[in-house]
Order: sequence, then structure tokens, then C-alpha cells
Amino acid sequence: MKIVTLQGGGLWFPEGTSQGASAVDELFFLILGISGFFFVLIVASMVFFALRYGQRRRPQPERSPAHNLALELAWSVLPAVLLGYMFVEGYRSYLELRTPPDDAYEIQAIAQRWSWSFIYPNGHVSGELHVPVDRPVEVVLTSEDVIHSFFVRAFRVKMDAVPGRYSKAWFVAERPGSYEVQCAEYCGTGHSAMNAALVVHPPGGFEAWLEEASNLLDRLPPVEAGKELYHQRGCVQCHSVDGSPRSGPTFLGLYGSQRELESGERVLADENYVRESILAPQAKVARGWPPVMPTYKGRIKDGEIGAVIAYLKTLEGGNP
Amino acid sequence: MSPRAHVASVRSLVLTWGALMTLTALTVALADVPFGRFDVAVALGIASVKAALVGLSFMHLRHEGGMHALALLLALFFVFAFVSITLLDHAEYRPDVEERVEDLRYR
Amino acid sequence: MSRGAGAAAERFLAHHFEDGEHQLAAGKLGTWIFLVTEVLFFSGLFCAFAVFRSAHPEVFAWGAAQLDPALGAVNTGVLLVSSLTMAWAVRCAQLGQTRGLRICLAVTLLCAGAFLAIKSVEYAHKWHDGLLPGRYFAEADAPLDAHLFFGIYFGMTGLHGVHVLAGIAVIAWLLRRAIRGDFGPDYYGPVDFVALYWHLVDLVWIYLFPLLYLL
Amino acid sequence: MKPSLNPALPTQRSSIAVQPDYLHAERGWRSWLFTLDHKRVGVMYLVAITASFLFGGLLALGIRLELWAPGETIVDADAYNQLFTLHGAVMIFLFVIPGIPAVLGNFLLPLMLGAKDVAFPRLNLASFHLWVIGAVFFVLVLATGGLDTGWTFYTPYSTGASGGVIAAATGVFILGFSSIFTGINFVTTIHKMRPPGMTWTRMPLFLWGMYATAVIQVLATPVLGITLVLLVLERLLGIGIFDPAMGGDPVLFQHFFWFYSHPAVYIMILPAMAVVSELISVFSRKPIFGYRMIAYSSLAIALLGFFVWGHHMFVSSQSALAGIIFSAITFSVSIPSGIKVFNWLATMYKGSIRLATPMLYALGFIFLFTIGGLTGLFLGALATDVHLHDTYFVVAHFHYVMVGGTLFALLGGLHYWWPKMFGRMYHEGWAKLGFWLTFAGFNVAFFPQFLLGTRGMPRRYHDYLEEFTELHQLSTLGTALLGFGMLVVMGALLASLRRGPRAADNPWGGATMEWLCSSPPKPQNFDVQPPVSDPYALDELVELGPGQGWRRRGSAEATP
Repeated sequence: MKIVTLQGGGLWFPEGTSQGASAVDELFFLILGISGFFFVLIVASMVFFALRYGQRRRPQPERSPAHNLALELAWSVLPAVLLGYMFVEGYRSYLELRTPPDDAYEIQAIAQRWSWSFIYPNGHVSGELHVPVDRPVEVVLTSEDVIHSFFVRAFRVKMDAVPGRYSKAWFVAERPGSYEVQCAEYCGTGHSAMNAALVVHPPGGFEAWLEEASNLLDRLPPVEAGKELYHQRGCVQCHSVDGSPRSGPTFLGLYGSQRELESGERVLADENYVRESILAPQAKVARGWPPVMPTYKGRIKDGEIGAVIAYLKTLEGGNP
Repeated sequence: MSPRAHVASVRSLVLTWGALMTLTALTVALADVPFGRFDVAVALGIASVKAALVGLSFMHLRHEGGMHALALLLALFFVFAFVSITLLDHAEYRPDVEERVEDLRYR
Repeated sequence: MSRGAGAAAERFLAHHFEDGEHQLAAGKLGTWIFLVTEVLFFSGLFCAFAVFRSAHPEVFAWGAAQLDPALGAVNTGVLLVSSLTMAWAVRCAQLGQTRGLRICLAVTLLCAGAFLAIKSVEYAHKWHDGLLPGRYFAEADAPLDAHLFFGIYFGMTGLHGVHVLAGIAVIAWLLRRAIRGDFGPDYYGPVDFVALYWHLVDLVWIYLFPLLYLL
Repeated sequence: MKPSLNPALPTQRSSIAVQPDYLHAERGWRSWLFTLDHKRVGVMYLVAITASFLFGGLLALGIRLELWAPGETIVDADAYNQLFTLHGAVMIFLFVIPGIPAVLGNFLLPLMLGAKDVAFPRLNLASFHLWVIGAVFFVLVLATGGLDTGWTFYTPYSTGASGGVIAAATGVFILGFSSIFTGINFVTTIHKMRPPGMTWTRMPLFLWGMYATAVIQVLATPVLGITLVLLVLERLLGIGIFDPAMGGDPVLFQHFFWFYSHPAVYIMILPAMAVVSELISVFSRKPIFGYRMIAYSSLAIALLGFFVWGHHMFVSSQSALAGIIFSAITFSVSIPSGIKVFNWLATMYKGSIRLATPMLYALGFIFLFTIGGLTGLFLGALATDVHLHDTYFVVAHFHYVMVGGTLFALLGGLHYWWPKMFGRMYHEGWAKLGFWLTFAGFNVAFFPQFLLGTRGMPRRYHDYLEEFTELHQLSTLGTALLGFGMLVVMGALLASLRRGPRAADNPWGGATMEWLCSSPPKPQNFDVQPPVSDPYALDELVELGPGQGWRRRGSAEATP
């Protein structure tokens, strides 16, 4: 899926399109101003001294005090005041970022190598994050395997998804459009490919989307639904359909073929094999591939597996 | 040229040892007495008294403390900081872990 | 205070020190700083203990109940005796009592051996009962995550045991040198340094015993 | 060995002129590998860390080439992950952490103190041997399938990762002990080996920096050791204390890891500041301004540095409370760093400044470290860190501190003490060219990464969005320039060993004690115990003439 990239914004930032983004940017520019001032002060006096007091102009140093407590205290205490100010500003906005409002719309996000699954309150699971505009959205994060990090640069939001626990991120998207979720905590081979589209729907659009997306199986023929699921659930991150290798084996020509396993055994890739590989991926690992696929148990319905199988059947024998 | 270091008397060594043995017996005896949430404090308190005895007497801190005692105290201070800050953070985020563990159990 | 010991003091004085006293003071400070690193080395395990005990107090109570406090107490006594003899060994070296020094070191060695023997009896029991760390934990009637207690138990006592082993090695080396007659009032640094180390090993156990066995 | 031709020798010249210096006192590789001379240990460390720096630099070049364009450019994602992991691990554990203390510290500590050797020469040698063994384990990592965990070894990734995690952890564990041994030695030496008259406040600031560094090495490194032991146990026995699937806690690992690895940043930067304090004073021909404040600020940084580790974990799902505490203390660490910078500037004020190569490095350090330090403020402030964490902003920030800071100070110190270490002067023109190339290359390589970071380019990415291409290419070009500059720097130094003119005993006019012994020093350092004097009494020195160095006023009459 092509992710629309943000080209807007200034030199430093991509355009900020969430409620909290401007506070973060303002703090950034505040610190930039203060540090810019000190940087110029330090470097300018350094260069000035180096030229003004160069050995050729001044073969002997002039006597000057070896220390001056008042001066030294001054340049310790004055910056300290500014530092205190920066700290307070930083932690105020941080507390905002860490405290979702009670009425936030809650979406669960499960990270796994190397895709995201977003679970909506009605049980619908999607590989893309869809949210309504102008409404607080709380993303409850966790991970199935290693640590990942949920990063939306346009919203200035980041929070690690840690296995065995929940962590929370929240935001209010201010402008409908397409953005991206990136993984910001190193997680292995597919780390830089572990992104998901983030769609901010205009008023009313989100509910309509959720309605339509939830009854995928009713709406579409199995093959179409399977193809949709292939993209939505993140299979696409690791399994190509054109024969090219990614982190996992390609789906092209997979169905109905003989698979050689790590154990040396050979099995036929039939319906049962595919079903098992989705629900218990470590049971039969194809030879030459690392056993890194997470289970989809509890996150995929029986009918959906059927649809995926129907889609895989169309890729049988190498005709995409 | 005999080094000026302090030579411990047999009496002080044996007395220290006796106190250590008594305190060990005391810890074992008190183990069955329920102090509730003070269990840890009592156990660590007695252990610390024992540690202080070993340090002051066997390790000569009483007579040649100074720098050595400072080094030990610095070490203990950093251990305390390490353990207590980590513990504080862990206690704060513990609910997030428990919630997830509950959910996993029912899945 | 034989002449031999005085000559030894000359022999063992490194060229960059002014005299034996200078060398002893530097060595002692160095040893103490080494002990500081040891304290921080163990601190990681104490931190893990504190975190998991606060998270699962019931698991740790169950785990402690599986240990044998009698063996733990006896081992504490054994180590305390060895600490006494080690401190006494320093005194003997300082006073030039070569025979006393050898006896004290030998007793310390014996105690260290006894400590490890008792420890291995305990380990054998745990092994037999399947009370092992992590994925080797095999006790069915245990509370959830009980393996964590045994991971930390074996981690702490194992690391402590490694230190006892190292202590045995250096005390044996001391004993050999004592028999050779290296030490005397003018030169007893190594005895003092090893004694400091041995007391630290004892100190760690003084905390391990109540934390693991009694709480 | 020819006697030194330098007319400006200390008074005892006639009686000792035939004695060879420490480089030539003994011959054969054994005389080096098993030496107990702190100066030789320092030189061996120099050779060893230079080799690992070159290796780490090649890996960096590989990383930058891969990032020349989006998608796969020269290596696939797995190879790329190994490249950046090894680059980080080699540079940090084999190069930067030993860096200044093990090379300059070992060489200079006893000289500056007026002592014959460090307190424990054997331990010092053992430290070097452990370094070599640790480095061998890194080679073993390559042989056992590489390492792709990142230098941070985060669990549970590292528990499950294939390859040489255990070999790497063992290597780092051993290197940790190498570092601890150096620390024990330096603390004891400074406490116990000071000659009469060398009071704490008469010590050169370099020694204060070494002392503060050694304190951190001693207090922090053991925690890294136990963390790695637990990681290895986790992999071997599955003890599960960092594994959430077994009731363990991966965030606990991060606490453990950063309790060492944040103070380790100060192990890297305090020695650099210590070198710069010496250089600024000597090349301004003025006593250092605010000696006490600089000395105490080193200790303050060392101690405060232990309480800020959690600022690496602001988005790790660490609690908000801990985040706020860590952020507050983080800001406070910048005060002592600021004091140092201002005091250096005040030292230059009304001085007589020579822009010799070492001084260029010192000024380059101030420029780069100021950027590195100030960008730390963005990361210490909680709200901005959330956006910038784990992006290229962080990468740029710590390279400005560690390369712009530590490497530049190491090079400055090396150019300053080179004549003392090897008895030769390098070619100023080439050395300065090397400096400017390195300085320009460094800024071109790393400044664009700040922009990449704020624009949201995460670190450790093999692939990236089209919009980042130009900035990445700029960075890669800068790296090439930086690499070329380093070759010029090394070429100039190495060429001096064969062609350089003989160095005077005190070529720069330094007032610290190492300039009182010959260049290079004799194995025993000083023939007679030199009198202790003010390390910054620069106005007592007079220049003798071109190439003849400087001499203390009043000592001239004593020369035959």
C-alpha cells in the first residue's frame, strides 16, 4: 500500500496535524531560540577571542583574575532559571500526552514483527489505523513479540508497545487525510518496513467506514475479501504475491505446493496447513525461514481464514 | 619499620563473632513471628547490624575508617538509588502489566 | 619476627612505592575500591529481587517455604566462623605468629569447603524436586511464575558460590605462601586484602540468608 | 639509542644522556606485551583502539553507503542491522570508553602526578590484556553469525535473536572488567601516589577529570556486568526475569542497562573535557579560569550523571512520575557542563592565543560539544523528547557529543602530547589540514541528521521515505570527507615518527610536570623527584627559540 508522504511543514518539522502538535513544536522552537542564543554567544566570543587575542597581536597575555566567584555563580544560576523553565514546559505537555481523557475513543493496537493490528471496539481488526477527526482517540498498545514503538510523526506522538503490558498513546487528529504510523523501536529485519497507514476521516466518515469494513465477508466475494485481509492484517509486510522474497516466503504458488519444513519433513500446503500456519505459525516452519511469525489466534475469525485461503488459491501455480 | 595498622585483639574478634552468632539465632527465631509488613524491615535491620559489626571489627573500619568507609558508603548510596528508583518506577507502572496479564489469561 | 620475613618485605616491595607501609595503604585502598565494584555487581540481583518480590509477594513466600532454613542457618554459622578465623589470620600475620596464621587459613579453607558442601546438598534437593530456574522449573503445584523465585535464588546463591570458589583459590594461595614463610609483621598485605574480600563474601550472605530463606 | 640532541635538557643531562627512553629501553614484542611501564601500556592501547576505530569507521561507511538511497542499496536489511550493531558496539566498548583514559590517562597520570608509575602496574597490564580478550570475543561474534540486537541488547529481542549474543555479551563483560581495572588503578593512584606537595588543588585539571571518570567506571560498570550475566542466563537457562512471557519485565532490563550506560556517556565525555581544560590554558598562555569550579564540576557531573538514566526511557512505558524526576535531574546536569564552557572562554579572554593544531581541536571541541550539549536539552525536555526519541535527532546528538566531543578531544590531546609520547614533532600544515577536513566532514555528516530527526526519520532504519533522500546523501558525503580527513590526520602523525624533527622536552610551554621529563621520557619517568609547583604557572616559562621549546625561568642558569 502506498503511503502518502507528508511534504508540508517547515524546515524542521512535517506539518503538525494534531491538537498537541503545536505545543510540542512551540516548545521545540523555544528551546531552539534559547540554545541558539547560547550557541551564538559561545562561538562568537570564542572566535572573537581567538582573533582579538591572537599571539601575533599580543605576545604576552594580560593579567586577569584567576577566578571570579560572582561571575561564575552568575553564569551557573542564570541558565539554571532557563533550564527550569524548559523543564516545566516540557513536563506540562508531557503530562497531557500521557493522560488520555475519559471520553476518548479506544482502539487497541497489537504490534508484532513486522505489522500492526488495530482492534476497534466492535471487534473489527484492521492493519490500518482509521480514526475520526476532532475526537480524542486513545490507542492502547501492546506487543506479541519484541518491543515496538508506535510513532505518528504528524501528531508528535510516540509510545513503545511492550510485550506483556499495556501502554497508552492518545491524540486528537485535526485534519482529515492520510498519514503514517511508523515503528520507532528497533525490532529486526522488517523494522523500517513496519509502517501502517493512518486515515483520518472527516466527520461522519469514520462510522461509515467502520460499518462497511466490519462486514467485509458479507460485502465481498471470498477471494476479494481475502485479498483485502491480506493487505489489512499485515500479511503483506512479510509475504509477497509476486515471488519476491521478504521476511517470509512468498504466497505466489504456495497453495497446493509441497513445503519442506525445518524438520526435514515435507507437507502439502493445503487448507489445514494454511489454517495451522495462521493460528500456530511455529508448528510447521518452512525450511530456510526464521520462526518469527506471530500467531493470529483470537484476532482472526474462521470465515476470514477461509477468505484468505480462497485468495491464496488464486495464486496457485504461479499466476498472480 | 612495622606498619602502623591496628592489630585487633583476640577478645574483640571473639566478642564480635559471638554477637554475630547471637544475631543469626535471633533472625531465625524471629522468622516465625509475624510482623506483617515490617517483616522485611526487621530482617534487613538485623542483617544490617551484623554487616556493621563485620565491617567495623573484622574489616577494621573502626580503626582505619576514613577513605575506606567513605568508599563503602558511596557504594551503598548508589545501590540504594538504583534499587529505590527502579522500584518506584516499577510500582507505578505495575497496573498496566497486571491488566495485560489478566487479559491474556482470559483470552 | 624472623629475619626471613624482613627480607621478604624487601623482596616484595614494588619499585614505585616508598616503603612497605605505602604499598600496604595503596593495596588496601585498591581492595576497598574493588569491594565497591563487588557491591554494585551484586546490587543488580538485589534490585531484581526487590522488584519481583514487590510484584509477587505470595510467590516469594511460597518459594522461601521450599528452602530449608536450618541448612541456611548452619551455613551462616559456618561462614561466620570462617570470617572470624580470617580476621584472626590477619592478626597472626601482623604479629608474626606463623603457626597461628597457617592454622587460621586452614580452618577458613575448611569452612569455605563446608559451606559449598552444604550448598551443594541444598542444590541437589532443589534439582531433585524440580525447583529450578526458568524453563527448567518442573513443580506442578506451584503458584504462577514461581520459577522467578528460583531464577533469582539460583542467580544470587550461584554468584555468591562463585565468589566462595574464588575465595578458596586465593586463600589456598595464601596458605601456600604462609607455609613458605612469606608473611610477617613487615609484609602481610595479601593476607589483609584477601581477608577484606572474604568478609565481603560473608556480608553478602548475611543479607542473602534472611531475604531468601526467612521472608 | 642516540642521546637527545636537544640543548634544552634538565640539569642532570650529562649523567643520564646515555640512558635510552621508554620506547627503546627494551626490545622485542615480549618487552611490550608484558611490560609493566604505564607509558608502554598507554601506547599499546593507542595502537589497539586505533585499530578498532578504523574497523568501526569502515562499518560506519557501510551504513552510510546503504543509506545513499531508499530501498536496498548495497546490503539487505539483515546485513544492515548487523552493520549498525557492530558499529555501535565496537565504537563504544572498544574505542570511546577506553579512549582517553586508557591512552592519555595511562601515559600521563603518573607523569603529571610526579609518580614513578600507577599504583598497580600489573592490574594496568591486565586491563589491557582483558581489552584484547574482549576484542577477540567481538571477532568471535562475527564468526558465530554476527549480532543484530543493536548495541543496547534490549530484551526480549536479544533473548530471541540468533547469532552471537552470548559471545558479544561475554566480550562486553570482559571489556567492562578492563575498564574497572583502569578505574581502580586511577582512583588508588591519585589517592596514594601523590608525591609530597602535590595537594588535591595542585593537581592539573586533567587529573581531576581522570579521577571523576574513574569513580564512574568503578561504580557503574559492575551493573553492566551483572546485566549481561542475567542476559546470558536468560538465553542459556531461560530464567525469564526479562521475559514477559514468563512473568518477567523487559522494562527492568532497560533500567539495568541505562544505569550503566548513561554514566558511561560521562566516562566518554569527562576525559575529553579534562583534555580541553589543559589545552585551552596552555595555548592561551593563561592560568585556567576558575580552577576549583572546573574541578568540582567534574565531580558534580560524575555524581549527578548517575540519576538521569531514565531519560533514555521517556517513551518506554516507564511511569510518568519517573519520567518527570529523570527529566528534572537531566536538566541539572547541564549546569556543570555549562560552567566548564564559560570558564574555558574566560580563560581565553585577554590571553595570548596560539592556534596550533591542539588548540584548533580544543576550539573545535567547544563548537561541537556546545551543539551536542544544547541539543541534549531538546531530548531532556519531556514533550519534545517524545517526538525526537529514537529518531536521527538522537543519532546526531550523541555523535556530536561522542565524536565531536570525545574524538576531537582525543585528537587534540594526542597532537599535544605526541611530542612527549614519541619525541617527534608532526608537520603543522598537514595536521591542520587534517583538522579542517575532519571538522568540515563531521558537520556535513551529522548536522543534516538533526533535520532528518525532527522531520520524523526513525533511527536504525534500513529503508526510508523518498523525502529524506537529499539529507541522507549529504550525510553520506560528509562521512566520506570525515573519513578522508581522518586519513590525513593519521598520515601526518605517522609520518612524523620517521621524518618529524626531534621534539624539545617542553615544546608548547606547558607548566604541568610531564614537561619536566625528557621527550620521550625515561622508563623511570623522572631522575629526581621534581618539585611540585602550580600546574598553571605559565608565566614562569620562557621560550628558548624555534624548535627548542620552553623552560622555566631561573632554571636556565643551571644548564652546563
